[in-house]
Amino acid sequence: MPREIFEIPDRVETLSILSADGSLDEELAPAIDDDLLIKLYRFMLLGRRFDERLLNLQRQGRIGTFPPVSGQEASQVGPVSVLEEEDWMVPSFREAVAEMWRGRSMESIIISASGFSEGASEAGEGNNLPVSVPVGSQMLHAVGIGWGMKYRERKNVVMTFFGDGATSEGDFHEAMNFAAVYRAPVVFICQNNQWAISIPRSKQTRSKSIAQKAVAYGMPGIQVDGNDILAMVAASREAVDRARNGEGPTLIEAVTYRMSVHTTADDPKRYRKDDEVESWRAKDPLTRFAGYLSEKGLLDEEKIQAVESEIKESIQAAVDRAEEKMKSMGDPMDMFEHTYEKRPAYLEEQRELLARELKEEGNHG
Amino acid sequence: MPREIFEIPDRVETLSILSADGSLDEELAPAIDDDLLIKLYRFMLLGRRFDERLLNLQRQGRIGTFPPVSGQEASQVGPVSVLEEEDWMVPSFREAVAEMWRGRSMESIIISASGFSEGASEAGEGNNLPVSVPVGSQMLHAVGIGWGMKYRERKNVVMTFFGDGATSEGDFHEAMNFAAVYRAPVVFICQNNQWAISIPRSKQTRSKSIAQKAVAYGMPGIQVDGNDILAMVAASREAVDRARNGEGPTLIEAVTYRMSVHTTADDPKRYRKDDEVESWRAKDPLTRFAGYLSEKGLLDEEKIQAVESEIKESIQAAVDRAEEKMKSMGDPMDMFEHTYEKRPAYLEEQRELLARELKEEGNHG
Amino acid sequence: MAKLNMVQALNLALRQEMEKDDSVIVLGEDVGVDGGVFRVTDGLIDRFGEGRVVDTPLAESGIAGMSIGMAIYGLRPVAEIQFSGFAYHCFHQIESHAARLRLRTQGAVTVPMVLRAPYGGGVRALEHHSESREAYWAHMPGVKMVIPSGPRNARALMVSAIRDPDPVIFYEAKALYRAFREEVPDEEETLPIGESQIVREGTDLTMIAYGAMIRPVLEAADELEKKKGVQTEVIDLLTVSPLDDRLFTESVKKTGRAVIVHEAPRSFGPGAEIVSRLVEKSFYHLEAPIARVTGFDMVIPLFAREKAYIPSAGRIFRAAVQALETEP
Amino acid sequence: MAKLNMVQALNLALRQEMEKDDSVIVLGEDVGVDGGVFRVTDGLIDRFGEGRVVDTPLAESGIAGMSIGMAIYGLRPVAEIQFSGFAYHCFHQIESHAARLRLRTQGAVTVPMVLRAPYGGGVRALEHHSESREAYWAHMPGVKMVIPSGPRNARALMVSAIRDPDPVIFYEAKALYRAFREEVPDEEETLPIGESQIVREGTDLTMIAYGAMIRPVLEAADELEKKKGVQTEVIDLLTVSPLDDRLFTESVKKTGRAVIVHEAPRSFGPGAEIVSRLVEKSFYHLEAPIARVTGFDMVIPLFAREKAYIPSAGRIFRAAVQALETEP
Ligand SMILES: Cc1ncc(C[n+]2csc(CCOP(=O)(O)OP(=O)(O)O)c2C)c(N)n1
Ligand SMILES: Cc1ncc(C[n+]2csc(CCOP(=O)(O)OP(=O)(O)O)c2C)c(N)n1
Ligand SMILES: [Mg+2]
Ligand SMILES: [Mg+2]
Repeated sequence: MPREIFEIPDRVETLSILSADGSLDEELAPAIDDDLLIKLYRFMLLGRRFDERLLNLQRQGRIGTFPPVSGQEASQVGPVSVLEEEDWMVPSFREAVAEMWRGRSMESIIISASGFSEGASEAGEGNNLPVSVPVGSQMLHAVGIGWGMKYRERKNVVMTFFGDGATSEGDFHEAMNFAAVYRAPVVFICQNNQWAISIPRSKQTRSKSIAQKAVAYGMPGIQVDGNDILAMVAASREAVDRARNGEGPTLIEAVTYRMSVHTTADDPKRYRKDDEVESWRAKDPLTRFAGYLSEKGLLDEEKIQAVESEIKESIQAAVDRAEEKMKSMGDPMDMFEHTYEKRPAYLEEQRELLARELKEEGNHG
Repeated sequence: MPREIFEIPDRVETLSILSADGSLDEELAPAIDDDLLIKLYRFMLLGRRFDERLLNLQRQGRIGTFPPVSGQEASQVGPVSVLEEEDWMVPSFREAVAEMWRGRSMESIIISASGFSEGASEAGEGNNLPVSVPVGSQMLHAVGIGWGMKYRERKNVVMTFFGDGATSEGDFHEAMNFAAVYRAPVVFICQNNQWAISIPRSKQTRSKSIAQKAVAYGMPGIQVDGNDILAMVAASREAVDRARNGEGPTLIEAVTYRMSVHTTADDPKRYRKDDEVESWRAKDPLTRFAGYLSEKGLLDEEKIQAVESEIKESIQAAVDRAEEKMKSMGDPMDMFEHTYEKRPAYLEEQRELLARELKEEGNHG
Repeated sequence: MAKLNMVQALNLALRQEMEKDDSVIVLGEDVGVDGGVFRVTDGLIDRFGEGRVVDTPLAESGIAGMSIGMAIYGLRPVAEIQFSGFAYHCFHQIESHAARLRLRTQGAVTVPMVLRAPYGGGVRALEHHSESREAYWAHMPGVKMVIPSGPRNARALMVSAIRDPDPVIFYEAKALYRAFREEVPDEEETLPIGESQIVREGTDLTMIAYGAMIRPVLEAADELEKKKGVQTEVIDLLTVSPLDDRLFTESVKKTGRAVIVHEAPRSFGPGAEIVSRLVEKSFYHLEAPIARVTGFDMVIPLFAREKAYIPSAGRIFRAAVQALETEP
Repeated sequence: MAKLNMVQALNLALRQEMEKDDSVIVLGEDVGVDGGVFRVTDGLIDRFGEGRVVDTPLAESGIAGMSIGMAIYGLRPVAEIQFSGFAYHCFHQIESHAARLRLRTQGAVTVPMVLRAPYGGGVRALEHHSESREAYWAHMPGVKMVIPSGPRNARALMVSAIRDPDPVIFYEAKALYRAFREEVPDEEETLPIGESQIVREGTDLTMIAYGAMIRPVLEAADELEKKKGVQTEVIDLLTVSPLDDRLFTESVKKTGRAVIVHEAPRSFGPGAEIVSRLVEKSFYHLEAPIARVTGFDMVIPLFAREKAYIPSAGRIFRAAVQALETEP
């Protein structure tokens, strides 16, 4: 070296297989059996329809604030579809459909969105963590879990989700660095949906891609068309295989789009143009995949209608179950559970105080 | 893109001009006038000798813990030498010689190391911030200052120092990202001295270089031989010029070595081999630069002796001044100053309490 | 003079200070184009441009740390943390630098910044969006912890906070943002930081509170008067730290009885310091144990249960009755 | 049975728990090869290998966040933060996750981790290396805040902390690390977390303290006996939170007078909660205002002045005399 270009050994790539116009790169297409193809489609559609129903419930005041997934179905379903049951999934807060794939019931999501802590009790089952609201904070937990897998010599992997906004948090950096240093079996899925509430991707960071941030950690990075379910499956498989084989973590940037509001408390008209939303509608992951499946002869109008009505019914059944369950929920006394395994004396005193208070309120209205 | 290598526009380079064996790359050598060359040498030597004297004082119990700079003289003096007075300097905690170049007196450093807050009062003068102990936390302040320069349309720059260990902190990441997003005129100088207390560079991060971390932020990065004062001056000039011209921040990795203890509380024998220290001694920035200056006819044995004794005297004078000043320092009542601009009532009460206490103690021993 | 809610009143304070002083800079997540998720900074970007109303990347330590640098450089940053539950991300920047630089440099470097954050429950929000942990900041020497209780004092305190030479943590009760309107004068109005106020005079009992709790406290005080003929003195701290103990210790010397109310968890909470000051300064006048009506010692529950967590007028009333019925 | 100082006693606890349970993992900056900057983890890497004694990159949030993940996975991480003054860097991880996951998941996910950190002054350290801010953690529901006062209870509490089903913040007084030795049995010994102890019995006055302050408190108590014939009862909290108020409220019912001692700044500090519990539970027995002998409300000064900041036996003695001289 007097003055030379520094050779960075870490590769950053881009991947797209089924493009927005429907053309397919046969060579790159991952092998997926027909049942799984249909299952992928069903969950993506479920994500979309569940969103619509929740929006509806929210507008009626029957549930509280929630973050829709619409537009991001492929970037969520693709990655989780390659996990084994024993693997772990560490979500952020916008992964309803990934959580459902991993076994979380629709009613538990509705119950959570209605302000009942009971909704999160299913999370934590089946090697999935619950929703994590503080942006970027959960990736480190995935690293700890991955470290544990290595320590216990298990051939498992842990997958964690986060947004483009989350990459600005210090915890993203620390998680990526720790994962690389310990070669922990972690797959980092950044859903770059172009927005962090009102902040566009271009104001979040000056780097040309999120994927290239992997270079800072000596980790492979790949930028994937996040609306292309085939590409998401292919990239995720590769990353999961690498992790499982002891070759360490990978950063996957899924380039996608948040087609709806940030949460139901948000008004995107204040900060983004309809044009932009429209241009992304043309890249919709669902229609693109439906087209592919039709070409393949796996889907036709009738089959689509069958899936639609099965989904509609299952959502309705979940809403009914949730509303039924919630009738017997909400006893305020329950709040005294689960701060510690054993309640300290002063919390017991406060519990008795609340019991008296509720009785008084009952008496005096 | 079906599957392609992602083209990262941000360049990462390496730079070395005066190599350890004394050979010089004439083409790359920066123009530095003779006076400045001698000044650079004098300060580098001052850094080394001041260290030695402080170590001595510390062993005698006359001062407290301090972090030596030995080995890193070029990577500190080179960068600050290209700053204008109006520019800002935001140090970490190991930049004694950079601080001295910027005008901090030796006695103030001694006074600080003796546990007197009075030692830091000079910091903050002349557009320099005081020592920052929490690793990595100060870079964000540099970004805020740089943002301010841009806002005020001043043609100034701010330079901030930190170690290889600091690059693991979340605040490093946030500072780099903010600086790049706002194109703030910040020059980031990472002194990669191979160690963070007992943690070697290789366990700090898996990336091949620190310089390549710039890629994550869409910022240019350069890995410089940090024991080569000419290369440090050249790279710093370039980065400062870029910042001054509104082209934003740069990351400079100065590859250097901590030749001494982490601080005087540390015992490096526990974690590193003498061999390693010896191999770096061969790359000593001082002997290398002295050789160059001798070749150039700017230095000979006599001149070296003159500088040595001038430095020795000035250090002795500073020690004397510090010890003289400290005689009248240490009134505990002073601690009630400077928590807020105006002392709240309860602090005034506590102040009176301490005054009574000190009187009591005086009475009862 | 216009009738404004607290969001509008804060917006007015920011706008006027920005007009008066070009060193005032607003920054934070979504404060620019979106006008803040609660609209406190609404319209400022149109008036002052994105050079002064700065949308930041999603990084709280970055926001706080950059603000510290701005303040050092001579600017007056007003940084928003989107919810106080995310202010812990920058706890170290505030503790290690904002709160200490004055001391560290013997007054040579100061950090006149404001860190705004919505706090508290009552708006059916998600987890982490309803916290009331002002005690963390109150225990931190070198910063000031301010919490207004209505539109008018919010505006006046915000102006004072911006002009304050020291770092101010400014918590805004979400439950008050649009709860009611007050006349807020167009002309400049300030309120001294570090001074509490008597907002209702009385002789029988002293209630001490701040922020969103002032409303249920006043309601309880009215009930006490109506139902029991009790005259309650109510003190609004306005500044939690540096704590002004003058008014409330004097008041309790007169009334002999005190009820302290906050939404924050009880143990090691703000009320404990108020109790201690009362014990230190009004001990011989106390006729009954001081009562604390507070959130319970747990994370505030999700919204289906939060009503039972947050002190209500009824709970305050009953605690007061108990304090009054206790014989000295 | 051997005479150990606190560093050795903690080392023994770690070593024995690691031997007993392979889910116990030690991690942190410089805890491996270097054995920790205070040598608490000395030799563990030789015994258990770098697979279980893990040197981490320099990132406190990373250490805490990774520990949370490890604990979720079923391990028992014991993480070291090199100095408590740097624990603020991971405040959000502890507050938002370690303290809440049990509640968030209705008990399905728990975080049995220990976060160790040296705290307090008295060792001529640099800025940020002498902090005593346990109140931040004490106010955080869901975590426990433990501070031993000597080698033997340090060892027993560490064992209990490692086995505790909830996250424990474990502060170790630097001033005690090598201050004295005690007999520490080789056989397993635990101490219940959440229980205080009477370490000196008395009838005239109650002193409440913990950690490094127990020594000057005992010294002052001896002086009181010698010079004034006063019998002081001394209570060592051992756990700051969940606060055990049983012993000290009972004690004050007997003595009528209390002096609380901590190194932390006074306002909104740990002492305030103790005062409040006394007021709530021992009010009618109080014969004098409760005294707080504490650090002043400022950042602890650099070492040339720290002695005047930290409560001394003399200052405690004088506060006690004052409390005793006050007529009821
Ligand atoms: C630490 C933290 N800061 C701020 C917020 C408020 N907030 C919630 S979501 C969000 C934007 C997240 O953007 P991104 O990471 O891109 O995820 P997306 O919402 O696009 O899925 C913000 C600012 C938060 N939840 N946590
Ligand atoms: C936030 C924080 N964590 C830990 C420490 C303790 N500490 C002081 S210096 C240091 C190592 C710093 O390494 P590096 O950044 O490489 O700087 P160097 O010491 O090599 O100059 C550590 C761990 C600290 N001061 N601040
Ligand atoms: Mg996003
Ligand atoms: Mg280093």
